[in-house]
Amino acid sequence: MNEFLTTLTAIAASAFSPSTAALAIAAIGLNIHFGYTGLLNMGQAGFMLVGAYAFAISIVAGIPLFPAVLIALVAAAVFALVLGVPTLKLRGDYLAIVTISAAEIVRMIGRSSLLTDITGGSNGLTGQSYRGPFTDLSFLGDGQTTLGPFTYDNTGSNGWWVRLVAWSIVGILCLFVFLLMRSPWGRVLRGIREDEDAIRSLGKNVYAYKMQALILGGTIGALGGIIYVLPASVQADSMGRSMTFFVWTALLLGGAATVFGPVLGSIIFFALRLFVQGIAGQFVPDSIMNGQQAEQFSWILIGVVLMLVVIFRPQGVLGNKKELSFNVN
Amino acid sequence: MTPFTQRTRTAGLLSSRRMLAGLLLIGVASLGLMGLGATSASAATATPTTKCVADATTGCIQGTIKQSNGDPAVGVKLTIAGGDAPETLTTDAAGKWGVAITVAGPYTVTLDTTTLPSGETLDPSVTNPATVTGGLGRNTGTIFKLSGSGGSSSGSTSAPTTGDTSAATGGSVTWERFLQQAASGIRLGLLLALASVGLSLIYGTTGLSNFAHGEQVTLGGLLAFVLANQLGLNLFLAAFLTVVVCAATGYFQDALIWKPLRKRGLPNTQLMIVTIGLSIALQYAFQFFIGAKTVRIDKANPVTVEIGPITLSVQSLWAMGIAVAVIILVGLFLLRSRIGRATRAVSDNPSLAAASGIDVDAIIRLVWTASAGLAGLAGVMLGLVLNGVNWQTGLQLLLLMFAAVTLGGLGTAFGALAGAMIIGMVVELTNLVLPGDFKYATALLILILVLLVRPQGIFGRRERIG
Amino acid sequence: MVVPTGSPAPVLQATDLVAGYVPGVNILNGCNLDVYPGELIGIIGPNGAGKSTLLKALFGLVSVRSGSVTLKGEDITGFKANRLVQAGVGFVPQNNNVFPSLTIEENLQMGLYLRPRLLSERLDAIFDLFPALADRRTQRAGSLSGGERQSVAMARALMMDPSVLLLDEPSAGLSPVRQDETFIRTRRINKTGVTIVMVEQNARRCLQICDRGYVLDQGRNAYTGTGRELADDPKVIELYLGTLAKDVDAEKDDKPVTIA
Amino acid sequence: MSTDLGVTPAPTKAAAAATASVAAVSPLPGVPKPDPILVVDNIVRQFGGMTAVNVPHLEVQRGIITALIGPNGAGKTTFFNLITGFDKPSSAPRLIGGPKSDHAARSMFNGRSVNNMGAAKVAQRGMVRTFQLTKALSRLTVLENMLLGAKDQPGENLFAAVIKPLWAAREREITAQAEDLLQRFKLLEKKNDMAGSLSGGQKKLLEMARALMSEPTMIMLDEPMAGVNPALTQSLLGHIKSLRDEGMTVLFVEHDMHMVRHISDWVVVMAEGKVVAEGPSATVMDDQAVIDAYLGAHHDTDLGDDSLLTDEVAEELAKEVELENRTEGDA
Amino acid sequence: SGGGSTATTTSAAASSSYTDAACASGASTDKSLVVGSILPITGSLAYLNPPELAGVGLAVSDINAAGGVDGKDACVLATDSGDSTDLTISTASAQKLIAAKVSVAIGAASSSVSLNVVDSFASAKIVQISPANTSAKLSGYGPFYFRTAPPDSVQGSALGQLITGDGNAKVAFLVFNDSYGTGLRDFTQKSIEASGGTVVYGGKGNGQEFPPGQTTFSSEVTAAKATTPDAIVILAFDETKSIIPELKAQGVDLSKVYLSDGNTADYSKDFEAGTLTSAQGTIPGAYPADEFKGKLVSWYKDTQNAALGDFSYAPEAYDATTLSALAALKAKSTVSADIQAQLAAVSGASGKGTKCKSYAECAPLVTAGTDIQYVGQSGVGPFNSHNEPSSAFIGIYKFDKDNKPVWQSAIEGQTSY
Ligand SMILES: Nc1ncnc2c1ncn2[C@@H]1O[C@H](COP(=O)(O)OP(=O)(O)OP(=O)(O)O)[C@@H](O)[C@H]1O
Ligand SMILES: Nc1ncnc2c1ncn2[C@@H]1O[C@H](COP(=O)(O)OP(=O)(O)OP(=O)(O)O)[C@@H](O)[C@H]1O
Ligand SMILES: [Mg+2]
Ligand SMILES: [Mg+2]
Repeated sequence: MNEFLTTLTAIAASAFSPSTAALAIAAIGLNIHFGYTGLLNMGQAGFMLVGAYAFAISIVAGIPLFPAVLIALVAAAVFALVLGVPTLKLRGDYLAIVTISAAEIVRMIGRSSLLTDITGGSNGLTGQSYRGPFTDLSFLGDGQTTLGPFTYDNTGSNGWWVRLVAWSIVGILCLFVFLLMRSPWGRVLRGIREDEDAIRSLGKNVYAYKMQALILGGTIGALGGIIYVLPASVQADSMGRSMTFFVWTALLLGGAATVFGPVLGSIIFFALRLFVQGIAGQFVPDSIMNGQQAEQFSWILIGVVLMLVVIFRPQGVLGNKKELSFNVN
Repeated sequence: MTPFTQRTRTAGLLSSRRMLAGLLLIGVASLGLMGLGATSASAATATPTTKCVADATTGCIQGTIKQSNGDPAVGVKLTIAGGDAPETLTTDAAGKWGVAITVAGPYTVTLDTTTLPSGETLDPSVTNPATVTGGLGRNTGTIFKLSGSGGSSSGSTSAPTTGDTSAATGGSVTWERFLQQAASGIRLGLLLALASVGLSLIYGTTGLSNFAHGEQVTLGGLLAFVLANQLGLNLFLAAFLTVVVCAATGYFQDALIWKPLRKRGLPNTQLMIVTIGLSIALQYAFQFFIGAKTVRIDKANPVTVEIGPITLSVQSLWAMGIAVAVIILVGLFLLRSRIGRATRAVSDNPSLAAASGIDVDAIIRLVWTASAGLAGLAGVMLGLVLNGVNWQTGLQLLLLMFAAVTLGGLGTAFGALAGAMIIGMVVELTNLVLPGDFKYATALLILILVLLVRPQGIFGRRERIG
Repeated sequence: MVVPTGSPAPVLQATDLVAGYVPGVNILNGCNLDVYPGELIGIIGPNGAGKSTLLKALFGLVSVRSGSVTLKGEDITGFKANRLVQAGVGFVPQNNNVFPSLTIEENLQMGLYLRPRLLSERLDAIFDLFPALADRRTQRAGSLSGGERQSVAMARALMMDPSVLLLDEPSAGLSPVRQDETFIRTRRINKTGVTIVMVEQNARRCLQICDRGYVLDQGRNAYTGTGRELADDPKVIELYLGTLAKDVDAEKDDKPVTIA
Repeated sequence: MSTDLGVTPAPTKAAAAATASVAAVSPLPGVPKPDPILVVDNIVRQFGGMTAVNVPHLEVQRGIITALIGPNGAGKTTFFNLITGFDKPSSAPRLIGGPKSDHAARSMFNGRSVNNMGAAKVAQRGMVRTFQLTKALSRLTVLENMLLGAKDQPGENLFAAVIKPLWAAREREITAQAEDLLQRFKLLEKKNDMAGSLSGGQKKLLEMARALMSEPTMIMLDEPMAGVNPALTQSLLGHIKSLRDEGMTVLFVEHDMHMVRHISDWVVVMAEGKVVAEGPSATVMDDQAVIDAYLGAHHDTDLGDDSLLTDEVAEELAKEVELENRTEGDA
Repeated sequence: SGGGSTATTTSAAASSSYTDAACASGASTDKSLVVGSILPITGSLAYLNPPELAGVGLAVSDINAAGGVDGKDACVLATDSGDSTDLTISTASAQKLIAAKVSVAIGAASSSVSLNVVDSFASAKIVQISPANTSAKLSGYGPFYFRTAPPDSVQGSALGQLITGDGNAKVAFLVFNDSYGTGLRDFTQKSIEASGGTVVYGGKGNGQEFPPGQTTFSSEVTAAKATTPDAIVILAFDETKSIIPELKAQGVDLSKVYLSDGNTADYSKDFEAGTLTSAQGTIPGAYPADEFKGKLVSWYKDTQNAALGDFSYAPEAYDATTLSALAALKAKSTVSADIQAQLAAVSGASGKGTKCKSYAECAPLVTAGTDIQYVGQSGVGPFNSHNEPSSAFIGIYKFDKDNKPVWQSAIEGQTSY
């Protein structure tokens, strides 16, 4: 029972951890891409990485916090632009491959030993080297605060401050997306998702809208990247393909083209992982599997559970099942 | 039994048996050769006369002098001064010299150039006498490089500067190197093509991007490991069984997962997430059952053949041959056969295909089975050619496979071949001109560039509007 | 010619069919259809009445929620489409009725998927019927014009040499000559003993050639009768046929337009 | 309702004016019109070796209904694609190796050049089209589909989008307009349904209504009534006419001759990519060549007649079709 | 608690059986030593977990056999560090260890992962001791970060000297592009160049490293071979298994191949006999640890029910655990912050401590208040001001005909920066 409580606490802790928020933010960005505009961006982690690098490198170079964030957003916007100019004319599946490739290229360049002086190469950049200006901003002061079962530093590297900021950003973004998507602008995006040519025939500049969506979602992704590295460190590999997959999974778990879907999806994604691990750890006796096997087994289960969730709730928790039926023409 | 009857009997056997025998023969022969090589190598490094072992109270100043052709330079005299007392040494049969010291500090090592083997001189870059800082509990040394030509031992003063002067591409770019790498490129391309055909087929028929395809490749390699290495089955038999089992996994996967999901009309994006889940589950299943280490299907060292300047292993040649044959067969099958046409029809318009009397589910089942089988075959051959498989071999190649498939135009078998060849070549040739670090990145960049010029892929076709 | 009801058993019969796409929404609400051997049945009705849904339900492409479909006395409700093709049922859908990335010839070959041995013979026959297609046999169907696609779709269905043929708006998008030809060909095929059910928005033409017609509205049979009866029924005219053709013809006869 | 369907309404003043505006034009292919809204030159499109469209010169008169007819595969849809920016003429001017400037494709719409212009821009200029194979925006509701058609929406700007008051008024306006049109197109009950769930004919209707939402200067309809119930067609034709009367130019492709005869002021006939005839509808449709090549001998006959089932008739029809093919064929 | 053996008993230990000392929930409340581990149970470095876990587990077992810490048995709370492609795993595990208020966190294996969690541990004032990190980035990162892995400078110089001492003037590197590979490469290169050798391939700043996850090595091998090196150094982990046959296939003399601690392992099951004969490698450690290995194997067999074939970083993990227990003993507290204060002392930082080799041997000394220097299995010296070993022994191994590394000698080196 005690064990179970520990698991529950851990799940709750991870549900509002900064990385969950970061994933949620990235998923909100992806939602604009895929959920609303239908852009198959398989490189959202690339946007996160660009944002994280630009942010961390700027701060290391001595640029103050807000300009550094701005630089990160601009960098992501430029990345989106560079990526979008040629690729937004491509058919969806091709866009997917191009974006996943571009993200991988960013990662490989970032971790290349040739750029060790700037990006830290395979070591990445340590959190200490860029976190300062952010923690300095905290008005929570030093010391620890306990809320329920959770005790964290008020400011610290991974404390209440970063949680507060991260989730505030999530909240603001949700509101922002809500406002955008109920507007005619959002309607055009959804129209593009359905049939570009039809929208073009109605006199809308599809290319410009797609670019706006790509840039908007990309910069939001970059924001996610910043949040992701604030309590940790910048590691090129950590924002690679698996991260993109996680963002996608979170989005579809929560429900694409819904405002809160990405957020809920991220929470569910991490909670599910911990839950399955906790359960598996508890119920698999040591005599059958050792620690390592049990851990691996729990990951097998996570894979399976993920499949099952999508299978039994394909539209996601918040999605509208009706919309699925017209997906195939 | 007379030789004659024997011959008639062999003629009746499957040709694969004969190939197998041939392969075995070559293997045995090369084993013998290698044994010879090994003994001679160990003979060369045998018993140095002076052996110094560094410990807390001793340090070693030591080195090996080699002639320009790599043979040890025997009988070269050196004087070591500093610390305790000057000492004169002669290199032993292995060209080694060494002295134990008990005091840390700078030592001067002087080589008596007159004792060098005839025709050898000190390389101009070497400082003679050389100063080394000896320390206790460590080895210290200096290299006296010899050159065969009559270069003077006079002038040079400074120690050699850092690193190699050649460009970031590393080493000299020679024709031999180019050809060798091009051959590796073709080999990688073909294997990649074989691995991606299934991906392309599944995409082509169902529109699904199967992110678990990499794991199907891994499965092939790991199964072959279990069968050939663990259970000791003959390699060909193991490969055959692997393909059969892998194909079966495709069959049951479709029966248990994909068909029911198709029935429920899940969109492809959702299915894609399901494949990601499957991929995760399979990856950890591999770790669970086989472990995270790299395993080798065939413990034996590769037996090589030289074709001009190119050295390739026999297994590579086999693998390339099989890959070409299989891809051509699959391609022709799709283009020419009735089932192949049905496959394309299903990919175009499943409900109309059903209305034409095609059993859509059966076709898709066939595609899954074939894809998994082909992936398994590719896994076996990749495992052999790349000298090992582990739980993430396929995963690491998946992006290259997607790139290949896309480059060739989504959903066509020959497109996958063409795309894979380009990707394979780019990957293996990148380090001729760019830092090798970027070899995958370059391949992906090429993909992006090609798509800019031909947005529909090399073999893809544009759609009509309206 | 109307086959007297009650004589031979219906070859295709739908009883109280309820079917739909989205759970909870029924598109067909108890639809009935009896098709006797050798009949040519026309189905007309407003847009969204459920005509295509009915054909799809007969052909097993829409899930039937209640009621039954029988073919030659055998219950075929829920059968997979390919089994029906085996049983001799042919179907030309309203939309997406060609394989766009296959060539014309391959499209036709798909029509004879189950009996590939007859291929060359049937192919010649069909190309005789559609000479335009013969010239372009290697063109991909996806690049064809709307009308050309329609011809390919029809030709594909004829390749199978079916005993029961379900046609969903075969004349849509065809030029007038080809429309006429299509209708007349349909009748000729019917006369060779093929049972045909056709949905048409070219209702007047359809009622001209069919033996019996059904008017569908909101997923139910609204009117049934011989083609002539329906074509002359003022209610049917007002609600479903319109008077345009008549008006125009009248107008043309009354006051021929002269060029100034 | 019967008023809508009954006898052909007496031609309105505007209608008469429209007819009159082209009355003096001689019925020759490529003839200049008194007040052309669209003028195209040297529009050529080749696919491989086949020339799908080759129109040296064509003018479309402002404020009338022009029908574009012709056999299947004549190049009508391709022509639409070319002038609306969805496809590029093979004869389009290019930086290198393009055609000489007087042979290069040119198109003027409403007095301004629309050469090489993207589809969206062309539409913004007021030339809005529909597609033969419908393009419904499946996962949007019918109403949303409609609203997308409307022009001048401040809310379609990313920066204004977040602030509702900036666009709420216009939104109300176009919603009313949309509901009005939906009513007319018998789609009002479906307004909150997903467009993907519409039937084939309903999608056609929606597409047409959506195009009308933008209140275009010129609307180009590609087989708008194929698959639409005849009774509904009839009432919609009335609507199209009234649009013309309000000044809209209509160019439409159609195979339904009754409809062409009923509403078009001018007819352009295409075959094998070329404009082979044009003129007032009655003139063109009584032209023996057009009848032979396009309408066929039976277009006025009752096909229920058993005498039509003889082999001779079949052969005759085959010949007619072949004639059409030859006109359309590869030359 | 295990009925294990002390380090003083002989290899008979291999026959006695161990039991797992996994922590019961709430172990932290009873003030026993809770050894948290954050090791790659899953992911691309998962093959490093068994030896490292065995090191930790065996150490705890030995500690408990010697009476535990202050009479209370120590226990292990094992968590997964995953790999650098999914840092959320290590983040969650770190939070779990922090929530459990462990006395020490042993890990991670990968420098990237350590960098991800190091700040969290530090801000929770929990000592983190990595048995395998060698990245320069982590050198002296903060007061709560320690490592027992020998710094690259020591091994690099030993390896470089080994290479040049054999008369190899032109050296090619095949280097895995992570902090382990590049860090070790940099120091090895430095040492080679100091002796007058040159690096012809794979040197610093050439971008010729191969990234993780690469599966094909033919072009690297061809390129390296084209520079006609006298020796080839492979600084990688498991990839080595694919690289060696590729070298063989391209006709490279494998007796001129040098390996390091990441890959000097028993390859008798992987390669044909004779493949690696005379190739050499370095592994930190003062002496051949056959007995220690035997104990690791049996601990792993008894508690994890699986065979242990690999020993990379097991000694370092063992030492990290033992050191923290000794520090706890000295601090008379199992609170991490208190342990942190004593770690340097028990490692012998004063330079005057009595040398002792195992917990059983050291514990009584500590209890008696004697200054000690723990000389463990990995041959590392006392912690310096960067919280990393100030010196280390590096063993030199040569492969025999069965592709097994055979201990030749050991040299001790000082950490330099
Ligand atoms: N992308 C293409 N590739 C090859 N041929 C094409 C392509 N697009 C159109 N065609 C050919 O060009 C010709 C003209 O086609 P188009 O669609 O313009 O005809 P249409 O007049 O609209 O006919 P319909 O009345 O049947 O709709 C046809 O023969 C068609 O096959
Ligand atoms: N895929 C679908 N999903 C949900 N509802 C659908 C779908 N297809 C059709 N419907 C609904 O079913 C009703 C009947 O559609 P159906 O296609 O059968 O009409 P129809 O009689 O063939 O009309 P038309 O003459 O326009 O082709 C329509 O009102 C539509 O709303
Ligand atoms: Mg219909
Ligand atoms: Mg057309």
